[in-house]
Amino acid sequence: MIYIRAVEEAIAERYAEQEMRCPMHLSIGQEAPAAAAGLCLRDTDYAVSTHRGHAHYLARGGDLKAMIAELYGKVTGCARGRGGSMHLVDSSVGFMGTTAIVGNSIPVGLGLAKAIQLDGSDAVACVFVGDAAVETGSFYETANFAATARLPLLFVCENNLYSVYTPMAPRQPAGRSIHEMAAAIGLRTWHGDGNDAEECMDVIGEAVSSIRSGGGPCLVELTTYRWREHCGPNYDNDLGYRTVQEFESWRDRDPIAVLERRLGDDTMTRTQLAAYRAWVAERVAEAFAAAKDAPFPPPGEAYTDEYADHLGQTR
Amino acid sequence: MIYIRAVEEAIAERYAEQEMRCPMHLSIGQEAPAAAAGLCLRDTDYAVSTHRGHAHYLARGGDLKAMIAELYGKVTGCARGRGGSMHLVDSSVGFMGTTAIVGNSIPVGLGLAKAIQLDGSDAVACVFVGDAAVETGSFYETANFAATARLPLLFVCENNLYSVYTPMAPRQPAGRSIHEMAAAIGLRTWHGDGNDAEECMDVIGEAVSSIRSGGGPCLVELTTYRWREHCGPNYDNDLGYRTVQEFESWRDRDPIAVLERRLGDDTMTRTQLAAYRAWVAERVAEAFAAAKDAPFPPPGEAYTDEYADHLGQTR
Amino acid sequence: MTQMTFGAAINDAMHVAMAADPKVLAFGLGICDPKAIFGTTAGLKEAFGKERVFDMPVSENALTGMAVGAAIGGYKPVMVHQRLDFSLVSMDQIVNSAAKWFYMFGGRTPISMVIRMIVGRGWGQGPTHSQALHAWFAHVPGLKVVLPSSPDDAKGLLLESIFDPNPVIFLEHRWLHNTLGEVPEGDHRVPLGKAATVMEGADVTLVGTSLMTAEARQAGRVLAAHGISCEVIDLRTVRPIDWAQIEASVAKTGRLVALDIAQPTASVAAEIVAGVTERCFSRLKAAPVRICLPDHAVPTSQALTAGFYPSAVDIVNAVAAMMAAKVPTDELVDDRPRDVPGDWFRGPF
Amino acid sequence: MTQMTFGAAINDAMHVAMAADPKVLAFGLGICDPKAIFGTTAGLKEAFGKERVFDMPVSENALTGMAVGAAIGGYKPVMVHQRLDFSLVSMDQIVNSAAKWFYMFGGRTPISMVIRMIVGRGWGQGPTHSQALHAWFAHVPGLKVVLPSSPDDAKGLLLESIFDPNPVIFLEHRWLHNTLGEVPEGDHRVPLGKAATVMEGADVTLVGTSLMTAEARQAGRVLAAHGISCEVIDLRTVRPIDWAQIEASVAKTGRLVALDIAQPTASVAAEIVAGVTERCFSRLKAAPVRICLPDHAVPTSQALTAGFYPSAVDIVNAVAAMMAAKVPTDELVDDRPRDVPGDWFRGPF
Ligand SMILES: Cc1ncc(C[n+]2csc(CCOP(=O)(O)OP(=O)(O)O)c2C)c(N)n1
Ligand SMILES: Cc1ncc(C[n+]2csc(CCOP(=O)(O)OP(=O)(O)O)c2C)c(N)n1
Ligand SMILES: [Mg+2]
Ligand SMILES: [Mg+2]
Repeated sequence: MIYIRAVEEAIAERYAEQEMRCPMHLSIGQEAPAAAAGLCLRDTDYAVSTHRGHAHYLARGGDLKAMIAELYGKVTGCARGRGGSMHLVDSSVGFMGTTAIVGNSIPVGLGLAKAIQLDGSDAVACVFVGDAAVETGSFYETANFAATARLPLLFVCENNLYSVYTPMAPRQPAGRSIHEMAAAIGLRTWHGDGNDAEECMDVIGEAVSSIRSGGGPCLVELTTYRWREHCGPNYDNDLGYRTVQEFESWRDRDPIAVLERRLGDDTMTRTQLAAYRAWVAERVAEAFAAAKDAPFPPPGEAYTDEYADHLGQTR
Repeated sequence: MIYIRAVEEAIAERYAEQEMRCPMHLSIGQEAPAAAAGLCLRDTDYAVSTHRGHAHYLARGGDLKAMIAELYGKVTGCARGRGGSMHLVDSSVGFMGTTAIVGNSIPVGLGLAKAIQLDGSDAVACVFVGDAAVETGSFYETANFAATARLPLLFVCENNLYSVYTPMAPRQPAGRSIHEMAAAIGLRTWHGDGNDAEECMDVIGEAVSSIRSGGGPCLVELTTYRWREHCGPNYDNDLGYRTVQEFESWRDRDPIAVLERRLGDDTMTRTQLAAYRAWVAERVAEAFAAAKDAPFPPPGEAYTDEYADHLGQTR
Repeated sequence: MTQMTFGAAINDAMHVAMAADPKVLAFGLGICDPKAIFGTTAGLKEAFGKERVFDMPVSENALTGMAVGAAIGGYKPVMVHQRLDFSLVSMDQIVNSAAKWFYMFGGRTPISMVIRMIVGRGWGQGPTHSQALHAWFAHVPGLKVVLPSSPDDAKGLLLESIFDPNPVIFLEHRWLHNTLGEVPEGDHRVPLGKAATVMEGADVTLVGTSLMTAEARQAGRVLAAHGISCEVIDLRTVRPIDWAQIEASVAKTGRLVALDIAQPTASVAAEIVAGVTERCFSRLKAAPVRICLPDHAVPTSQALTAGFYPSAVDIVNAVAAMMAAKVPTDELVDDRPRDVPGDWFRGPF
Repeated sequence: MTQMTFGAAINDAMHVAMAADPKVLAFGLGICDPKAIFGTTAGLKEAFGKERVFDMPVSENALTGMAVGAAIGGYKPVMVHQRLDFSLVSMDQIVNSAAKWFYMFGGRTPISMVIRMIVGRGWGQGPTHSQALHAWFAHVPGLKVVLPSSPDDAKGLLLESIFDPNPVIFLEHRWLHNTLGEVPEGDHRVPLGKAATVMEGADVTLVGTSLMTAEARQAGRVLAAHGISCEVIDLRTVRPIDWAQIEASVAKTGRLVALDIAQPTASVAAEIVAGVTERCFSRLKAAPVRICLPDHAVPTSQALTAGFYPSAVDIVNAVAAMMAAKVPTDELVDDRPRDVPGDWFRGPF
């Protein structure tokens, strides 16, 4: 979480420089589910995510330099500059991509689960979704088929209460919970406090073991909160779509602070945390420096790769 | 039911003449839900249906002659020959159309429910669906929004156990019932024996009153069985996708026979039924005769009506 | 007449329509949020109530069908997508329901509805936030497809679309939202199916829509200064297409450059070239030319989009080549970043 | 070589592909039912098991995305729709995922998948069971779009499509399924992106695909008997288009008739006319002509479809007009019903 937070705060700080020229959806404040899932999954598992995918990519061990370079539109980016913030990929750790259409990557996760089933391995395909992605027909069709075919599919649903600036009320029936509905569709479900990293670990961990042992598809709903604006680096409580009190009550439950409090503040922990923070800061600085230094893709790269060739790509 | 059965058996008998030149999905054996819904709804309510829509159209009082003419491709057809069997419409009784893409008419029903809500009336928008239509994202998105906005929408789900020749197993999770899942999405639900017309009346009637009194959207699941092939006039038990025993056990529970048994066989009832049957036979004969006699649309009608004009149509 | 932006003109049209007819509805993702679809839906909910103006779940397919049903029920819904790309989930309802309903049920039930779709560009919108699929819609009988290029047209065409008894796909280019122009007050209408000759000329006919009309005007001015006279036709609607106006122009000029904001293959520009060739073959003095996006998905990096989008420079060059003339383009080259619509834009969306 | 139907050739290709590579999957609504997608998937489940060959819920959008995911996971899925129209619910996955994945993630992850779509016609298929939207797919960078016209090509192109590392949209015309032809045995391949000159000639170039190639051959024979020599080019793939072959032919003939099984506006036929005009303007002796469906939705009644679909007669008439010749078409006129592909068809689907 510290790592993810540091990366995203660095992005937020530098966004106004107008060098990262793409829409940017930060997970600051809601890192716990990503961090927990990152630890519960293995590099042989698959994961896909959404427009808000930095945290998932980083938590799964996606290459930091390649991500920052991607934000800067550089050829060293994980998508060679073709994708930007919403298209992160690092297949070396099974992180197969994030996409920018709500609901779009869900069926892709279904296909990865089908591939795992065919492979006969005990891997898991994890699909990160928001609370609004659950409203798409794509979510439902995927959940239905995964349940029918008992595919090793895990939904990690980060319910941050909003879809852009729209709260739940106009979007989902009052009093209905996502995980209960998902259970009725046929998924095994859990829910938990998305600002409590340990709880996230527990419930995601249980879901992952259930899937690995052939228990079929699961959904874990974790309630949490995004601190910054939906898209962009700033705070947006001035817009009036949510109250400052609401924001503050969540900020007071900062998932990093919650966990640190639990770790206690003996010297040993403090020293270790400080050292980790320093190490992270260095990695982040390095990644930004490298991204800024890196070359842009040659303009001609806009016009290549319409098709893969028969030889397979070897980049 | 007697009426619907008589019409559809007449279609089946004459289909081999190759004069009704369009795909044809008959409801023979599964008429009860249609008949019951037809009685529970009023002409001020709206209804839409699917590829298998004859029964719903007729039960709602749709014009018989216009339907048969439509099957024959005649200009006197309810869609002037442009639509065929899968596109029945009679707006004079609120039957707003059937469409040929599974799931497609569901959101249209949602819009009719929204129109009713805006009108401020106590009408109901009824959407007939099969058990497979429930698998579409379109069903789910519609149910979710109807529940959220508490729209006066009624799903009548005829669960006839098959989607074309495919049973439930590859389509929906084992042991999950449609009505239970629908309830979890946010609909008020009922289920019943779809071959028992009185039970159908009871449950659909309850749902309709609930909606009229502002109770929000409902789904009624009625389990039933199609006797003939998915598309076409014949029996198809020879294909082997379902067993003859299964078919026979359902045929033995013919919804018409079930109801007639309950009516008793005193002379009075028998006379009345015979008279009704004779009346129906006459109407059917008339409708076929009129359809056969009616002119085809002039070829030029293929090339008109791309657009409605500002004056409004007055056909 | 009032000076206002294209976005404000859209907003004005919505207010006029909803005040004029209580059957007009407005909905879409974010329509009542503080950003109000780039301001275009501002004040609607306050003025017309939450029954007629409402936000929605991310369920674009069902809600598009809802528009069809509401239209059958006598309403005139105006749905909006912040990016055209989001409408891809709703093609069944657009094509199988909205476009066909009137025809396939015998010409009795008009489907009066509008789907506004905003086309993105630049600032890393990338492959799935910048598609302009008007060619798809133009291919489908039963739809009308509108692409305004000025604030005046934006208002007039939107009002006409809302009150047209047919399903209208209304494409707004994001880069036009902040452009300024004079806009008539009140219930200002611009008819559908009529192109506009926005610049008269004798040598070459430039046919475009949306943002390309602005580029064409710029190019036309430069070319005029070098003795080449361009007629610029803004199609306004790409289904139906106003062939009479195009034909008359090409009959006069004998030369055609078709401009598009989309990829070329089976595009509206292809249609223009094909339709003109079929109709005016004997009048053509030179091979017609298309200026479209490259036939690739749109990349994200500013380094990749810098040369991706055709501009006035490309038009000048194409026309000069066609006329076997030399026209410098220096005055058109500016050093502002090519991935933002103007200085007002600071990201992120 | 074996004599077999187009449908049997598809089935053969599926068997060959699945036997050759355990990564090939097959799924779709009804794929394992007794009708086996008009016989084209017969025996697959028995031969390759229910893990690789499976039926599905009516959830075409998610299952299309599943194909993309399975492709990322190393498989080669072949999905099938009994009617192209059903794929409209899955456009997001086709366009935003399948078509773009390889490009937008930096050219590292090939998406090897095929979506077979059957185009309906006649017997009251009507407005939503007979659409041919290859123009849409041809408009989208990243897709390959194939329309075979003979059993030989059906097999060879399908095998090539399955083993192509890109998403391929494969359109089969329902009326071709029962046509007969010689088909090579085994792993027979026909390359994508190469057109076929199926009849050589000097006066007019006819460019078509799918069912229109058959009509063009018939027309070509009649015209030849009257001294007009047609070159018939079967495009085979409409993205990419084999311009070299078309150009060479038009350079020779100077005349073009573009044939399509779809409506004209922004169609592949429009692209052919536009592309040829741009490339071969100075060689053209006459205005190119398109022969397409009328620009209307397809009606149901046999009375309305009788004259709806263009045929060899229309081609003969168009070519005769272009050559200022008179060619009788009596021998082409038969009195069989125009809404069935042949006597074997008795309805209902
Ligand atoms: C199909 C589609 N519709 C609309 C959008 C615009 N959009 C981008 S993010 C978003 C909200 C997503 O909310 P949620 O799933 O809760 O994720 P969060 O942003 O809260 O993490 C919307 C509506 C889109 N990208 N795709
Ligand atoms: C989107 C779509 N996919 C597939 C089809 C082909 N199809 C026609 S009817 C049908 C089965 C529908 O089953 P169900 O909803 O249970 O209705 P029933 O036929 O049993 O009454 C299918 C798959 C279609 N029309 N539309
Ligand atoms: Mg959210
Ligand atoms: Mg069924």
